[in-house]
Amino acid sequence: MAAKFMPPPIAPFVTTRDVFLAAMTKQRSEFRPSETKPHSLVRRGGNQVAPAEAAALSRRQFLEAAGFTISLAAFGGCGRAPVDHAFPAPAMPAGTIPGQLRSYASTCTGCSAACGLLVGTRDGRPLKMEGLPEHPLSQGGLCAVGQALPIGLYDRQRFAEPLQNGKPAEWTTIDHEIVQGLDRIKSQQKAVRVVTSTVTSPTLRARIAAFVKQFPDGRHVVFDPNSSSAILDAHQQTHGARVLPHYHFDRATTVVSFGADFLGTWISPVEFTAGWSSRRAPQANKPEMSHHVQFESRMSLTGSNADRRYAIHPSQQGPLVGRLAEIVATLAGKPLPEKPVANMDGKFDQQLAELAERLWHERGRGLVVCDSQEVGVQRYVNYINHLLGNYGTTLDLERPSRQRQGNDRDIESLVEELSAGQIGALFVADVDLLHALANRPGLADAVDRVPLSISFAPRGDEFTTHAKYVCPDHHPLESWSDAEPISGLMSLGQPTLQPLGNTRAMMESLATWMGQPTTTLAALQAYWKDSVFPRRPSSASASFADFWDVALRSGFVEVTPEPVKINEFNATSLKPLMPTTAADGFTIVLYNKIGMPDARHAHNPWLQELPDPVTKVTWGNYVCVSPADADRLQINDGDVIAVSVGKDAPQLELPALVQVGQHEGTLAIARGYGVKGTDRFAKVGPQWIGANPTVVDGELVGVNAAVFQEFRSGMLRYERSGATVAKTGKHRALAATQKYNSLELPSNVAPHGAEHRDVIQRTTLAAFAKDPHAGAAEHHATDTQLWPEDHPKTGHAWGMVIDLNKCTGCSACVIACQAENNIPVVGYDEVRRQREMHWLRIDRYYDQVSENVDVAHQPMMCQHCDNAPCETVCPALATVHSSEGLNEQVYNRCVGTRYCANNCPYKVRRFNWFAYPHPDLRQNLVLNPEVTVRSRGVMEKCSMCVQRIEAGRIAARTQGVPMADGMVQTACQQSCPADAILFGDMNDPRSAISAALKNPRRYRVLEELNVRPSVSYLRVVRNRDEEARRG
Amino acid sequence: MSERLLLAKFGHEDDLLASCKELRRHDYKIVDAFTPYAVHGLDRAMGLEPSRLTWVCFLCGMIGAIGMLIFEYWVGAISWPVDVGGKPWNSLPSNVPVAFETAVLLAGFGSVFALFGVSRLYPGKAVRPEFDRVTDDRFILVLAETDARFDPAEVKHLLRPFNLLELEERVVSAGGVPS
Amino acid sequence: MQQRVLTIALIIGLGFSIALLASAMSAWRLPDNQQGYAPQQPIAYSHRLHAGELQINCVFCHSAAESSRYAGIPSSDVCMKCHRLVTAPYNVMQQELQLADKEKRPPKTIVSAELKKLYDSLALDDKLQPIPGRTPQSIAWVRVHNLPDYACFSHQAHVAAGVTCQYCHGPVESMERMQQFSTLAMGWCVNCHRDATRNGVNGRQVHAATDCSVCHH
Amino acid sequence: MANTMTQRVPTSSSVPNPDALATLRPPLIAGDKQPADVTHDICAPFERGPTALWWVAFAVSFTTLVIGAIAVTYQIATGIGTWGLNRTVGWAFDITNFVFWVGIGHAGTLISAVLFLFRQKWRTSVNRSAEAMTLFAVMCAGLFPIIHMGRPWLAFWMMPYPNTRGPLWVNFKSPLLWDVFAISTYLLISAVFWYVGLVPDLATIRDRSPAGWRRRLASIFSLGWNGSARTWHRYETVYMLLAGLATPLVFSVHTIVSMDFATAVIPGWHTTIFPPYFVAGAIFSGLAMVLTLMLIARKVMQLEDYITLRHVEAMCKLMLSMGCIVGLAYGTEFFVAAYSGNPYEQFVFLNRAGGPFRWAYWTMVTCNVIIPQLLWLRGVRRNIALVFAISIVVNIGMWFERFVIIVTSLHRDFLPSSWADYSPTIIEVATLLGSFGLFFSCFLLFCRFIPVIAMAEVKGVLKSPHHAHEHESVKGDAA
Repeated sequence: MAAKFMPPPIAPFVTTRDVFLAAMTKQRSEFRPSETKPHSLVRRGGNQVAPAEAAALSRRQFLEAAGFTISLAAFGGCGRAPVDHAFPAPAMPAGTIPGQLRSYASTCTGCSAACGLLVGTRDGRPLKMEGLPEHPLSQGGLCAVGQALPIGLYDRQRFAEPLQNGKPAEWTTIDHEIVQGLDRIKSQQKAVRVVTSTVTSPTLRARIAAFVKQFPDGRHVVFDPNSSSAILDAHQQTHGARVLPHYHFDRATTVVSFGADFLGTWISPVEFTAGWSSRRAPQANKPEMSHHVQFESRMSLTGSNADRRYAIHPSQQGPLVGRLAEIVATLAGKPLPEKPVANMDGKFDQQLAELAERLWHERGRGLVVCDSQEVGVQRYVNYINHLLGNYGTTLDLERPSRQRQGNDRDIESLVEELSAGQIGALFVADVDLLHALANRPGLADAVDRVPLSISFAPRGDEFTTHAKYVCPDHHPLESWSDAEPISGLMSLGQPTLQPLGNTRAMMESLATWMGQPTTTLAALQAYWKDSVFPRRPSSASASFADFWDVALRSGFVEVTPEPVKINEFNATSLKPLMPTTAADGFTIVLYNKIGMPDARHAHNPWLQELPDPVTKVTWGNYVCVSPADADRLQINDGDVIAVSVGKDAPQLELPALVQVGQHEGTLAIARGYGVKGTDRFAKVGPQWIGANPTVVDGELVGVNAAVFQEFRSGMLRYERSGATVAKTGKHRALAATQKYNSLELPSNVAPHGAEHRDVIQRTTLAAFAKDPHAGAAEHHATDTQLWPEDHPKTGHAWGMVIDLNKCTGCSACVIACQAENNIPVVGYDEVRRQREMHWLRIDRYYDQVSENVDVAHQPMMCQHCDNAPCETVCPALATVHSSEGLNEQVYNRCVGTRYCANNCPYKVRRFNWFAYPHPDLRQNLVLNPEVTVRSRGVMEKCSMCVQRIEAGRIAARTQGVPMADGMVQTACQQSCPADAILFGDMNDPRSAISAALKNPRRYRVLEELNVRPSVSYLRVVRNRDEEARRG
Repeated sequence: MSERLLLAKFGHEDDLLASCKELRRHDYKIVDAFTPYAVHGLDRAMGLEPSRLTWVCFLCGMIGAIGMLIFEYWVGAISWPVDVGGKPWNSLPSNVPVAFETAVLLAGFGSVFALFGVSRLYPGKAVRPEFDRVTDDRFILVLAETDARFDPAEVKHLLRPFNLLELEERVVSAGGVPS
Repeated sequence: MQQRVLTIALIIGLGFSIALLASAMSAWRLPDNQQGYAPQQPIAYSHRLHAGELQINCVFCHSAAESSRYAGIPSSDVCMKCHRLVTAPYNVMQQELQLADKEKRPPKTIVSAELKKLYDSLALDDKLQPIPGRTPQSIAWVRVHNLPDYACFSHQAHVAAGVTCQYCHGPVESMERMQQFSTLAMGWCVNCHRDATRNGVNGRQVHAATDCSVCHH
Repeated sequence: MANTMTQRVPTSSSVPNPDALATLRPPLIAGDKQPADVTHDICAPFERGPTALWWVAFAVSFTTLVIGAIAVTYQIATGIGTWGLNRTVGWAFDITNFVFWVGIGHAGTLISAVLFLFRQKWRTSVNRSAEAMTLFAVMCAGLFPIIHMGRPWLAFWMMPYPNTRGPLWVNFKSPLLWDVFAISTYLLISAVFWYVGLVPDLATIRDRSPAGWRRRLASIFSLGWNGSARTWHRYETVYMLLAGLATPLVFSVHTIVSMDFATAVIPGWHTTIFPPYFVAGAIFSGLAMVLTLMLIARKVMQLEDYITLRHVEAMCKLMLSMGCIVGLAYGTEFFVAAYSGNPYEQFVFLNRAGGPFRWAYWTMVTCNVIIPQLLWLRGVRRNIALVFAISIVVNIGMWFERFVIIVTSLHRDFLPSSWADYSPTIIEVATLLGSFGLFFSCFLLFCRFIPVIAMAEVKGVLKSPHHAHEHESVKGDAA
């Protein structure tokens, strides 16, 4: 069976034959794809492929089809290149065109936010994830995690077949045994639990419900590793419905967030970023933007973008919310019967008062959110929003969100039942129970005692090693799915590839065990026919087939939501908060990195190497320590320290990272690391005598910080007080892509009067209102030319404008660029040596390094200078200027003197220090055939997605029309959730970019060098009153 | 017909120079002199014309410089004009260094090979005439016995004051170098 | 004296060798120059017959040329569009028909050796019925035109610009076995681009850029 | 050797006492030599078998050469990543070594060519070894631009040759390409200059060595030199021409090398004073290296009479003046930065003196400016040991000068986000050592097989005693 996975034809997708012959390698990709598509795929706006044409085919055939590839068998005589075979598929369905990009509307499964997805496939291989522009939530944006989906699809470590006690087995036998086991349990009246993370798919939810209903004691337990259970419970108590409101940041003019990282990882970041940023673009004639205040103890991405950010101790969060509620209540004239908190230090009172004023003044247009897992606190949050009349405007309960359904109480009871041995059958899907509940030691043994334990995990994890059966689910890109992220918003996910392994969708597995086998597609259509079709909008056609087609083509459909019963706000539910005493010792704050929202993605090399937007550290987690504590304890970056909370919990050893803006007495550690199987990355990156392994053998990428979680009053808490810290004397340098973090030069060598570099220009709304050009750097940017301008750009002049005020630094663009441009993963050691390969990086600067730190993010890529310093110095003409203003890098001409990189003022050029390995041929299927895979010793850099420009040009030429504005979108632009990146033709007076160039906030980095970059930036504007500080 | 040559051997350059002048005063025809090192003033003493190799050098240099300038202009502005850093197609300043180097290279090689050419120096050439210690510390003057009234005795007499070490007569075939 | 003779001999020898080299030069090919490459194909497919005699349009088989980077090598089922009926050379089939008429029997299907390979690849028997239990296999054609991996050539762009197939691929309709007609060297592309921009393609004004990134990205 | 000489010429004037030397201008060549002695003394070292000292020296330098070769092989096979470079610091040891070695080369040409034009007779005893040094130094220098490439096997793309790419030529606007031409020209011209000077001496060797491989080789390469005055006459002209060409060449080469930096936008590189600054530095380092080698050769080859204290002193004075010029350049850089009002420029220099690499900067200043000031003292100039030490120090300092210019300018340039640090790997260090190994191996071989002193020229500058013939006749009979 396994042998079938690597038949000869799939040989080098990356031809290594002529690395020494100066050949850049690019995979041959003329294979016949369509057979690899399951039947009745619908191309967006395209015609349906009749099932007949798409006979299902075996993996053998797929891989064969996959090979329009080179077999380096024979050498022709006298200096002939190696004989190169072409394997056209035996039969080719109609309407499939080799090498042509096809996009399929689908739904992202990276997290439970269920954003709209556009799966770009070429020759039957899904390659590039893009946001679905029409999607009402994500609005064309897609986060880094979504972008990184495809590499997981081609992962060899995914289970290729079901396992029985860890050994490969046939489905039939496994099904037989499971059904028997279930019957036994039914007779024994034992409990059956299906544990999943939030299931946004109504069909699957219904299926699970039906499945558990067969058993006397069957329940579906929803476990979100980063749950918002408290919010749901709070609404249960205040509004009588356990729902999660749908937050509308696009409607909020004042946003107050208590620790909620809504631009990063909280509930639905892409949607929230889109909404939030829509209110961050002040115009000269209309100087308005939202006001965003953040109270948080660690430095989150959201906090780094706030207009005002207050570092607070975790124990202060509740009291502050309570205090705000109190003030707002008095403003509303409904003073609270009893003080929310007894002991209240007056800290922040004045700020809170101002804030309450503002909120009250902007009633119905404010939004208060909080990530607290304490129901009491969330009740007060609801109360505040209730008093301000935000429900119905910025919070929607009529059409609640289904993006977080987790119920921590159920988890807690499940854990009890498990340890009590009451569970008969345990089904676990898309969450590693044992990893996520590492705070409960001994749970593994409890699982071992469960008679029937089944995992649906696609890869080996801690639970699968204890599960009796592993029934691997498809990769989302291989299977049908649907989702209802917001009540009434139904979206569909369609497969873009036949399953690579002998896997089976969870839906089908459950159906089989219920004795009513069906295909997922059938199940979906059945469910939609019964419960979605009836709710269709009046405009929709009366035939289900048409309705289904439309939904499938557009990827989603809006239907009338199921009614939810919302009670009047129940003020009696408000109870004073527990008096919080700042416990001695440190308080651990557990969070999720933007690149690692949960452990499911730990096997994704792109995400592992994605620099965290705030810390800029790749590969693994670490303890963020506040500067004050670091000074006190003499801790420096990379010092390995041991963190422990008393006897019961184990102690963890991680490298430290001194994080400005973090509150004293807190330790922030990222969860989702220390995942079983991540030792696979030990050999990622080049291997040479000086190389340090990415993963020390026997260890994993990072450590599992979940051990510090704890259940408190029914909620899984992500902060833990009373922690102690000890230095181990060990040191592990952090692989950070940025070593110097401020625009302030080191004081000892800063020239007088030029201590600050105005690479990022900032101003305040007040100053901007007075003068739209406020914050501009005053240097005489000379525009005189030494030589005549004899390089006129008669045709297009490609350029880019990046709005720094919208950009949150979420790094979606970084992965988009990596996926589009075949950028290699280089591993911990290379990143540590400052040799990361990302063409597009996001510079992050802390401005005044102090208690209240100002953060700015700046996407930085090749600026495509008209007077490019890099071009002049290349002896081989390997980097030259195109007639359309692009700075071209010709890999196959490059000899690698690195002179260009030295001479680049922006340091955006990346050099192939080694031949970065592409050993896994299956993995190489993710490579974009439109972009050359660079060999060792050549320079590379952002090309402004020239392959897309060329594709657009050819398309336009074929149709005989000029290239329309917006016809070509760069990968970064397409993915940007904040819509901060704009690319276009600067010669076209009607283009969007030409308008943007006239924006008073527009400036160019290092303009004074007169290198004439084609990339412009729009100045940052913070919504504050005080005057602008320069730079 | 054959030619008779008279070879006078000295131990010091001063003697050579002096005797050289003396003999020319008595208009004896000096065929050549052989010395271990470049004796200053010998060329004047023997009445040799200044060498024309300087012109060869100049010529080659010019060819190098101008040729390269033209080539660079053609490459940059005509053959395939490529926009590098917005610089002009034909930017003279950036063409100068290479042109200069080429000039030097050609000039140097030109003059050296010219030297080898005109003085018939090539690898493995047989050394003729061979004199003992002439590359060490002996100085030899070669006289041609042009006519009958040539008297070796008189020559010996003339050269006595210049502590002549040795006088020798050789007969060589016509036109040939003394062997 | 001897020396003279030697010198003269040497000079003559030199002259000879130079002449020889010069004559040999024409036969020399630079490394990577694949011009004239005509490999043996698994099936002796004749472009002369199909494209020449039978006048089958190029894009009938290479259907992607107008719409994609790749012209595409046709899959076996494209062949079957005709060879479902034509199983052997015309005259052979004629004879069989006449024979069948004479002998008053239904004509046998005669399968020529080369076409047999095609049917095998599609797992069809002599009656052109699928052989149970066998899956169709790809035919391992040998690529004739191999551009290096770093050169991005688009058939679509050139076909759209009105460049004829023959312009690059040569008189395919007269080739018994397919061979590489042009050098496909970069200079060859660039010069054609320059010429096209100057003089247009078949009288049509075009802009064929010589920017590097047109082909190298 | 020395004592045999004193036997032959027992006059006390043979080894004059130092004071006398200093006061009345003494002969260039001590020991009242005759042409025959010159031939004899200078040919002696390679007619005798190699000394133990030579073997030791050669063993050491050849071992380092082998180490270097291994390092380079590994680097080319594995990738530039085996060096400590990163996305910000793209050059470090490689180009530092390159500039260093080119610089070393220059003094050779300077001594042989420039001093020749200035009719400095004292050059005659050092120019041969100086030129040899130039040759080997430029060989070492030439290596680095090639091995520092990501794809060295494509180095030939630097040459504008007709090709099938359009044709695609090279970028004549790139200083790196100017380098290619400058360095190769320099190497070739130096080689020719050296060889032309060698021809008469080869003839001498040919004539005095017994039949055997040495004689055969000598007779091939001496091109049938017969010492004819006519040839000498043309020879002198050409030699003068070559000297005249080599002199501007030296300056142009290092000017062009400096343009690699001067034409870049990087603060700390982008400055107009680089050409003179680099040339001065080059001559400075070159002189130091010549001194080092001369003092070694003097000892090892027992040539005290030919390389006298007077030569040493002359060299010291030159070195001192160059050191002062370099010092001035360092100062000027700071002034320019301060006066320009360019914040980036100002930062770079403050960062050099006070940043992470200040140790390198101050090493440079100490070695190149402060310590050479000792040479003002005559006592120091005449103390062989001290001079040797100083020459070594200057070599080190000049290496650091290039390191400082390259690395400190790169590691913190415009955008603080991409600031990085740099530390070499073992491979880089091995490569540097290897280049020294190559250099010294070549030089030692040169000492063994080729007259280290230009006999024909030295004979030309021998003091001519008026009644030399008396000795002559005596020796004539003796012979």
